[in-house]
Amino acid sequence: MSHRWGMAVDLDRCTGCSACVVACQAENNIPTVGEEAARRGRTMHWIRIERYYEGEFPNLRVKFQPVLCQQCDNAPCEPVCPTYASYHTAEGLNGQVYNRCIGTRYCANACPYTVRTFNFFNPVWDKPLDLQLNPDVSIRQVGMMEKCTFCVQRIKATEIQAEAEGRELTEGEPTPACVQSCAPKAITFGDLNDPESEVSRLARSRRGTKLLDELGTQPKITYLQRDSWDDKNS
Amino acid sequence: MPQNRSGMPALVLASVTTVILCSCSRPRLGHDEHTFSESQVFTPGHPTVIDAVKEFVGWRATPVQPIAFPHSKHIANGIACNICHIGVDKGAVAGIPSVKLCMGCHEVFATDRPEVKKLTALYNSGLDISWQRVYGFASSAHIKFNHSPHIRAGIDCSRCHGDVGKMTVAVRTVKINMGFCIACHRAKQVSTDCVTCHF
Amino acid sequence: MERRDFLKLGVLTGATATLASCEKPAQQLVRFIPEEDFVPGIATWKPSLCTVCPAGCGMMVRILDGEAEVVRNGQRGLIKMGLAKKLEGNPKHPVNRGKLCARGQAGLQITYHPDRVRTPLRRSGQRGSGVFHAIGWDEALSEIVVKLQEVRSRQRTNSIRFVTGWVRGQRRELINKFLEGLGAPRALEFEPLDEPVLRRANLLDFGRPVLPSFDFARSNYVICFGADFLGTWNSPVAQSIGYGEMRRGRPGNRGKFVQVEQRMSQTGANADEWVPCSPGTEGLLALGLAHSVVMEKLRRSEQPAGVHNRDWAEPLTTETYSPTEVEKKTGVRASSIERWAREMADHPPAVALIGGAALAHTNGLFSALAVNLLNRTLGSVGTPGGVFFTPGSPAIKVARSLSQNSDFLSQLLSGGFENAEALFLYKANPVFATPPGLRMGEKLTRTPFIVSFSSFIDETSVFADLILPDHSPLESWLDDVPESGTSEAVFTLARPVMRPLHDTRAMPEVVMDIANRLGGEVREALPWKTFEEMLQASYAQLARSQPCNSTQDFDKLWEQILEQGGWRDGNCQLHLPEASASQFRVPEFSAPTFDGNEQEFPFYFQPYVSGAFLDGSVAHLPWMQELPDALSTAMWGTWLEVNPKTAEKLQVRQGDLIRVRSPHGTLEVPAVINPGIAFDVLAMPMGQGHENFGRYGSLRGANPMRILGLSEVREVGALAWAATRVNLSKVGQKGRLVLAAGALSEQGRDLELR
Amino acid sequence: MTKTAEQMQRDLLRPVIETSWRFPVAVAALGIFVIAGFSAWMYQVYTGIGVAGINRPVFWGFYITNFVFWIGISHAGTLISAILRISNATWRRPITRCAEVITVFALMIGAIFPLIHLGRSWQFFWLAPYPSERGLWPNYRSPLVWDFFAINTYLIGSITFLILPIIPDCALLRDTCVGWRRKVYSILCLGWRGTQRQWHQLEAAMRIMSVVIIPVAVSVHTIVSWDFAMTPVPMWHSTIFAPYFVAGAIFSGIAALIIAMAFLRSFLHLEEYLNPQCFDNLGKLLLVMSLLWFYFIFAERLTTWYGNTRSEMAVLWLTQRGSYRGLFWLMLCCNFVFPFPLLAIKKLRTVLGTFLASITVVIGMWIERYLIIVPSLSHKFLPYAWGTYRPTWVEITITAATFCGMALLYILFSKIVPIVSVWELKAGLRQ
Repeated sequence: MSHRWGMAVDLDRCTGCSACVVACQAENNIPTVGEEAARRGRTMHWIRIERYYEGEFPNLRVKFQPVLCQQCDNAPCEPVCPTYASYHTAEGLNGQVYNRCIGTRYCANACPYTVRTFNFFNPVWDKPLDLQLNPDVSIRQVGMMEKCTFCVQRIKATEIQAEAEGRELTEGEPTPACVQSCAPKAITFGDLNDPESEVSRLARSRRGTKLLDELGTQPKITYLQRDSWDDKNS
Repeated sequence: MPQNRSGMPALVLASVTTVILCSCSRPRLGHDEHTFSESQVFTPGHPTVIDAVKEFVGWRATPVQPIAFPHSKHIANGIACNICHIGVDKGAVAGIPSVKLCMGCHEVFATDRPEVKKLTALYNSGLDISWQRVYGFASSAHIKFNHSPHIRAGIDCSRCHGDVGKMTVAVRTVKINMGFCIACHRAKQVSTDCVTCHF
Repeated sequence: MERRDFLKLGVLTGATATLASCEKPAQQLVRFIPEEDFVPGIATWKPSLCTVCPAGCGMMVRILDGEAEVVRNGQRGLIKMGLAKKLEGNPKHPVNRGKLCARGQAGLQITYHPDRVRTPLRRSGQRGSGVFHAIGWDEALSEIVVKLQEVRSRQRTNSIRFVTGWVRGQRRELINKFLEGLGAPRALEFEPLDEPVLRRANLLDFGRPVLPSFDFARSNYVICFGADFLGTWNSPVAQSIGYGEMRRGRPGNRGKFVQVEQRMSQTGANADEWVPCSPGTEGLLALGLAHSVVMEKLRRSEQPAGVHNRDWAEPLTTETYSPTEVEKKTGVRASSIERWAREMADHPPAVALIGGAALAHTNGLFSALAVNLLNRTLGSVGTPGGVFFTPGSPAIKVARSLSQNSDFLSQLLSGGFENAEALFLYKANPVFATPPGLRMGEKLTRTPFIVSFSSFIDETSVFADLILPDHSPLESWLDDVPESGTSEAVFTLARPVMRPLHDTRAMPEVVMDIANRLGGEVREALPWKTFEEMLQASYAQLARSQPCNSTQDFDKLWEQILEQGGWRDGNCQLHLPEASASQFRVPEFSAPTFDGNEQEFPFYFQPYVSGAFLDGSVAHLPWMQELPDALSTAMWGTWLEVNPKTAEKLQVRQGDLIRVRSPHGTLEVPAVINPGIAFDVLAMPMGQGHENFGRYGSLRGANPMRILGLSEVREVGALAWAATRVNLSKVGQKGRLVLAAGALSEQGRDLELR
Repeated sequence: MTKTAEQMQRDLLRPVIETSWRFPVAVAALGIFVIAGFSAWMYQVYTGIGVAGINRPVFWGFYITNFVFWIGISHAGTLISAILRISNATWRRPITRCAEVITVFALMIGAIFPLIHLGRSWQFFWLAPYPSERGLWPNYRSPLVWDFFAINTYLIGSITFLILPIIPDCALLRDTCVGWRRKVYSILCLGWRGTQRQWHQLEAAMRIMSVVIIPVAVSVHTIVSWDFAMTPVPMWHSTIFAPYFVAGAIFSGIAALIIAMAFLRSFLHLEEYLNPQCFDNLGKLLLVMSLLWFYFIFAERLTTWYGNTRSEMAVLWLTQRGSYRGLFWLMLCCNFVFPFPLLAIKKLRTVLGTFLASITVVIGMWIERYLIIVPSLSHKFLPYAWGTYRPTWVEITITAATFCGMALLYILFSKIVPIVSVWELKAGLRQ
């Protein structure tokens, strides 16, 4: 049975602690760009915690919303790429083939979530910081678009492992770095093709919403909204 | 994939760029772990412009090994590939053995041979052999090749590496480009999804 | 002819001719024989423990073979070695259960930091000039030995001082033994993240000076006074796990969370109700709540839980703590106080906690005691869903928590720590993290001999005569005993997960070496060759000790402990000494006092522990510098948070450089408009403004400590770091401010900020 | 016209045969800028696209603005001259060639920008379909690939359209000139003898081309507009874009033509040929396009405002009263407020008047392209990811260089070929 990887983010559990951001950075060889580039808005994080204020002091509410590639079923980034660098993989992910990318940046414009990051220069690590780089993930070069891959290297590794042991993947594997690191368990990852999986269950939740659903991109990430305490208790 | 970037315009642009830039060639660090530069930073960029051009047209220097290692002899003596390339059936990397492994046998065997003497000398001075890559992909190919599934699928080593068993020093006989991989994957009806290898 | 060959030809004839000039032949490095065996490309996970903050989480480290540039007997070369690639939580560890916070994961960069001290250094320039030169270990050690012998000969060993950061477990034992052996006073501890006030309160109320743990997973109502318990406070990972369960772990039952603070912290941002009260009145509010809770329960004529005799509760019921009275002082509406009390009574178990700025006022102790009392009234002390203390285990004799009488800061405040002959510094950076009033720099300049074990040249180690770089945590033997965050006794133990990259030595072994060279009592005090031996010796008690013993065969036990990254003592259950009524007196409210008069300095200045840098100890890590702050989304600098209305009044715009002046100094920082801060409060994150902290951390932003006064928390002698008043003026230019967020609100009504 | 065919021929061939001191000076001056621009590009290729001001979320900036702008300019000639040829307007005769030349060069320059803007320019040829052992082809669903084909078609078409009517004039030059020029032109004129049959073939070819080129021209800017309209970006994803862009293109094209003519007129002393009447007629055309353009932007803005979707309103207000308001109102003035009186009032519709109007229009249209691209990208759907854009010296240099490049090419061309078609004027005389 083929997999359809999906994710559910429970905004009621998310505390905005940013552990996922660093986990992703460590796992996927995401470079730091330095103060000047950061000011230009050229940070490379694949996942970001969006913070929105609602209301005014002192009646103020804050919304933390982790935003990463939504792995849309109907992705605007895919048709616009002239070289198929951005394409739909067999398992329904929005693949990004770095070596095929010529850097038109068209996909990034088309992406309504602005989750695609671009290598404006060759990334640089001061030695020996390069020893921390993960050999399972390729190091992108100047002029290439990149984005969240749902830790495809982990998916592949577990699939190969399972195949070697001649078994099916079990619930809870593979686990992307962000999911692994999330202390309040706000992020759940799994196979949407399996109706019993945790992620499918959450995707059916009454709190479930899709980010910018009105655009019809059919994201594979479900956001579970937090509802106020008072409507449930007392 | 460096090979087969066709089209004269490409070549023209490349050469023009290089010609222009040779004057202002800023030293960049090689990403290849075998090269070493004084620079204190690491980047996937090409060390020099000419490296970029070479890779662009898929032109690789033939490696010169520090020790003339005779594969044929070892195979003939019934030493299977995965005895030295231990990783090949376990994971992604086949691995190139360190001098330690060599000395495992050569402390006693064939100690009189000149190459083995070299080996021993190296070992005694606490140094390892700096083997040069024969096969392997350019970093800009962004390929994450994994040996073990291929071994499990019963692909013979020689399919991609030539009949090393008959060679002395391993030389590149098979042109491994994407066409080569795809052809086999198609024939065997296994996934040709880009993300199978590129991520 | 194939196309490719044709291209080659083209280049050969065309390009290369012109290019031959700029081809640099790739220089070969020698390769050393690998010191370890591994299957190439196969990752292994090794247990270790996180030393970034005092929470004491367990880690799993992903190890893969790679090629590192190292120096072996004077020669630079490459070596294949196992390298740590990623840090994750240890699923078996009861504190963090497989999770790890952002800072903990970034701890990886400490090992690989380009500005790590790679060899022993001796100062060659002026004190604090930062001019050092490399020396050999022998040379360095003999120099220390000579110095110590000289001091010993003059009978001045009592003036040898050892200042450490938070250090628990056998390292601490070792340091104490060393000092005892020398006849020097016990080590002083300097930990800006510590909560001495809370320890004191818990000592008074529960007879133990330790930080509390919370069972959020089972509580239905949490009210928190100022503690950023989901971000940086106490044991954030453990607390976050509990919080997640409290919110959504129990179908159909979502716990409520109320946060009381003047500046909305990352934790406060998650609250169902976020309430500012006037600074320093948190305790009063707690008493007000306790009052209402008791009244509520009395009204329902039910025995207030955990109240055995009513007389101690009597003083609570007086008018002084009635909501209306409390409203006058705290500025929190009486109606909401009553409502919360009702809700808490309706939805037990409810728990209260306090920390951060709330305890950093001059009346911090009162506030802490008040919150303890509230918990007491709620009947949530030592009960499920309430507050409890992580039990100690008799199995291993080991230092668990920072002790009261050895707090370095209180010593400094009380004018102690003068005329030290020799000073050892380990994991402490007091020069950075103390107010200027303490003249830490001068004191160090006057100290004749300073040895630092720091891995980096920071504000403090820059004063050292000798820097003896310690291994990075990943390169060393580690043991720890988490003080809070778990319901069972835990001993975390880990062996090095990778070989040292540089010419460094483990601090314990250096100390042992010194002791050995000194000879005499010191040598007897530290009979071991290596730290590993010492650890084994201490864990040998485990095999012997009957109550918590799992297996007799020590070696097996030892291997098993190392393989699972520690050992948990299941037999030691939670036990909380039942506090007698007399201990539970209702604390007397004393108004907080502030440094600087109200007219000249109209604003309360509130530093807070930065989510990325904590007290500043991880400000040198690029990942942390580029991590957008949870609320301001700022990177690579510091900022001052101003309420929009206040900013409007002063015509301060986002990013304007502003001058903050206190009676003790001024800072210039860019302004961040923060809707979540009281009108009369200015908040600023700690951790930046390093003069000396590697290429990423140095000369960035400003350090709020620089303008703090020396007011103390009454009856504790700790620094009241939230008790300073400031004023603010525009400099008239833009500051260095980098924001990740393009807009404040989801509607994006406001124009872009960047 | 009072002039005889001989005088006419002399006047028109003079610029080709005689060289004044102005020529080398102009060429040198412009050449320097062009070289500067090229080196700036090479610097970008070497150091990385990041030397440009683009960022997240504004991934497209000056380069794409210039691309759209120049492709727009290219609609001057071919389209106009084709229409005029078909409608057989006699006043077209002196201006058709200036127009067609603009088309070809503007198109060439415009087509370079997508390459300059690529993150990895050296891989640009992956846009083209060619067989490789990988079995990989371009993604035909991508508007960028449509561009690739549309622009190439248009380029080939307009080059043919330019060259055909040049042949007789080359023959004329061959006959008049001596020495090396004679040799050169005898090659260039492709063995033109001026036989009845050749004239017929030429006429026939021109008739066909005039008809064929029009849909091609329209298609090109339509597809350029679809680069934007096909993506879900606020204010981009609109049906009005195709006609809006085409109209804008013709608008800016005519303006460019008028400017070019004004210069030629004064520098090459062609007052009698590029006479006020041409300017007057073109002025009228420009007026119509100005009104049309205003109608389009009005319609676009009004519908957006009525639609009142959050994301689109963000962009609308950003341009109209946000940080881009200055540019927005300047654009409106340049494209409508200034030119309208200059063109509407007969007294003002002089050579100078139309010239000034055209200058403002060209500026205005460049700003319009900029305002279409940048604000929409800087304010996409998630406010957290909003950003801003500032160009760097690299982008500015390259942009400036292309304008100089245009002028340079134009000058060089008018040095080789009479910029006013001699035989067509003669033909006009005969009637």
